[in-house]
Amino acid sequence: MKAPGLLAVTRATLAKDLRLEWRSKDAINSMLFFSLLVVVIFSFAFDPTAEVSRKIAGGLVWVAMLFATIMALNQTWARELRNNVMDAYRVSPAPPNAMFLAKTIGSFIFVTILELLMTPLFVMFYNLRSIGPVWQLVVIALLATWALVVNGTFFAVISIHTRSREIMLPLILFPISIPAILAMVSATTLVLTGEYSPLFWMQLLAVYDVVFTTVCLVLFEIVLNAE
Amino acid sequence: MIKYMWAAYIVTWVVHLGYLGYLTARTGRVRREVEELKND
Amino acid sequence: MKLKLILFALVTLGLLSYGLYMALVVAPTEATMGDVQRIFYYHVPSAWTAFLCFLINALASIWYLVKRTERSDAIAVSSAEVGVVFCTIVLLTGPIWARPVWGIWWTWDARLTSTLVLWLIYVAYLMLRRFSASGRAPVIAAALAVFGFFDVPFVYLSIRIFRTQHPQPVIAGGEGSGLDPTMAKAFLWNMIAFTVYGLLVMWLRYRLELAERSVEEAHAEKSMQEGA
Amino acid sequence: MSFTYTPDSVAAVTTPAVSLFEITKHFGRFAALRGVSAEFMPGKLYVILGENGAGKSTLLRIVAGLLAPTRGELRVLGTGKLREVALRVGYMGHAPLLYDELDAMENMRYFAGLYGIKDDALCATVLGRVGLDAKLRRRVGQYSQGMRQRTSLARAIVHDPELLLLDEPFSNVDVASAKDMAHLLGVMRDQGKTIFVVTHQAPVMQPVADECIVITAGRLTAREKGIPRHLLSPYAAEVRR
Repeated sequence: MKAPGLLAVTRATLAKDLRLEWRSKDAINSMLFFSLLVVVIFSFAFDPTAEVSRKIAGGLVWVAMLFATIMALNQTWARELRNNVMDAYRVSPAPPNAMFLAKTIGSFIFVTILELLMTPLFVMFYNLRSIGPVWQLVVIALLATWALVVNGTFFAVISIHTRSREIMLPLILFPISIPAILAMVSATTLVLTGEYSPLFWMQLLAVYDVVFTTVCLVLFEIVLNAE
Repeated sequence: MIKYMWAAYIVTWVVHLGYLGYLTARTGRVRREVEELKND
Repeated sequence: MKLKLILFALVTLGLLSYGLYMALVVAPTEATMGDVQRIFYYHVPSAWTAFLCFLINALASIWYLVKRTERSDAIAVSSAEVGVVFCTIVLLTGPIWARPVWGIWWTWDARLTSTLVLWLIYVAYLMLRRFSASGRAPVIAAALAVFGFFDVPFVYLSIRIFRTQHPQPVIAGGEGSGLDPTMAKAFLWNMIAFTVYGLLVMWLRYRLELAERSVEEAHAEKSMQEGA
Repeated sequence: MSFTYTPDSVAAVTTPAVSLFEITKHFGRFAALRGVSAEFMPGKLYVILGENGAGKSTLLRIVAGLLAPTRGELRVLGTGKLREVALRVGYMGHAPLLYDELDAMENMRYFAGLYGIKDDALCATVLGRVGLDAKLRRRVGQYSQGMRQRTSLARAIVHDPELLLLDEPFSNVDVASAKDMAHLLGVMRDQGKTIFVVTHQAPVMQPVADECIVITAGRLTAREKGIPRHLLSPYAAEVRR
């Protein structure tokens, strides 16, 4: 018998998380309903024309996703807190980073599903038609979603044992994520309006993803066992 | 125009003195607790 | 220790007074901005000291994660708190200068915004410390500090580029334009004075932190002796 | 005269399974443990007794590697690096450490995977050992407390650990289940495992206990062979009848 590998545990933990979510549907339901509310309320608040909505949609979409991500993260980690299940993981020889990767990939999947479901709604409510190429939007979405969930997962672990943890998560996540948010919003707006090339922002997001994924993987074990 | 200058200088020192006051209060509290610990 | 502290404080007081004298009396009035420009003698050294504090915090945090010494964590707390104080001053004096010169309180200028973001990160850092159990706080706060450290280049770069796509107020006379030698001297003295003052406050805060921790320790020991 | 050859088996018997040296743990202004030093030989079943808040669970969590001591050193299975021996240690917490939304077999499969075990038959066997039916498809959240604790025990022993740490395994468990579990622990001890049980229900453990350790206000205050009569009563009150 020997300690299991990173990939095996990542796969098992991811499968377990997806199964748990499939059974309860807590995370995806709350995210979906929340985003729906944002779409509707903002559309009342701005009453946008096609021209205006191109300019504001980038910000709108990503603010909605940011909050939805926070909800998803709080839900998935609440499950690990119930019955102290995390202790069972921590005493095992399984690599801590496997848990990190599984949680990040899991949240990535949830947020991506949400984006797929919300896109038609945004297009409908805001009369959106992109002037720039749509494939760029897809790349931006993938990079941006990873940027949100990778730091989000890490900070969820940080905030999980603090008092009033559900508030603590956005409090520490938002300031650190400001460059990523700026990048995703600008890139999306640039593609929608077709004014400039979004290439710089896409590169920034890519570098941001690489740097912070590395930092997370280096520090996760320390944070998980910070007692 | 000069009132902006004075405002900036005063604000700076108000914040600094405020922080020093906060530190003093906290130091006082620690001192008292050390005394209490010694007395029991 | 006591004597050293008093000496340190007196030297700092002297430097600050001299800096003030240089800034208000010796330095000539700037041609385009007038007396408002004198805000820079406080604004810029404060910014420098804040960044110095944050740098110390980042280094102390990394040191803590590697060596796990109590003292490096105490340095991290002290530098973060003092850094936030100085950063607050930067954020207050900045708009006070901007209002008469640019005609607006705030603009999403790269430097201003980066400073604001840095302030937000470190306020979050202090809140995180306050809201977590004492056993965990040092580690998770250190981790957050490392994130902040890596975040700074992204913040600066992204805001710089973001800014170029947005309308800008016309900036009359940048800070560095044709700096008079007396002005430079006033700058330098205030730079030194505030750095020394920053170090003094950090030292005071550090001593306070250690004292508080030893009190906590003493309480724990005592709770045990009395024990159930 | 000197020994030139020491067989491994002899060395294994003479090395303590757990040794504690001046273990101290503070939580802020509260000290949960203060200077606990002790050695525990392998192949025995130890029962840890003490009042609520005396530091029993804290001690167990430290040995399991979940908490770092404020001061002091410990060696578990011959090493101070607890992660290296994680594969050989089993831990059952105060809470069940199970996913409520999964059934027993799914839980077992996942947690066995964390120890590198991919063997459904083994998971089913272990569930059988604690008296559960592996074919039961009910989710753990709907189990009775007794069944839940049995599942939790199964989770802790799925990788056949040499050292087993149990924190209140019988809390809110019916007497029959508790007796079954205690018996199983006795069998495991006879197979050479080292077992620590933190409990309030000393009588349940009495038939199988080798030694008992009493922790009072963060200190190790007594260590006895078996469980003497006077230690049975003060903690016996909570046993359900």
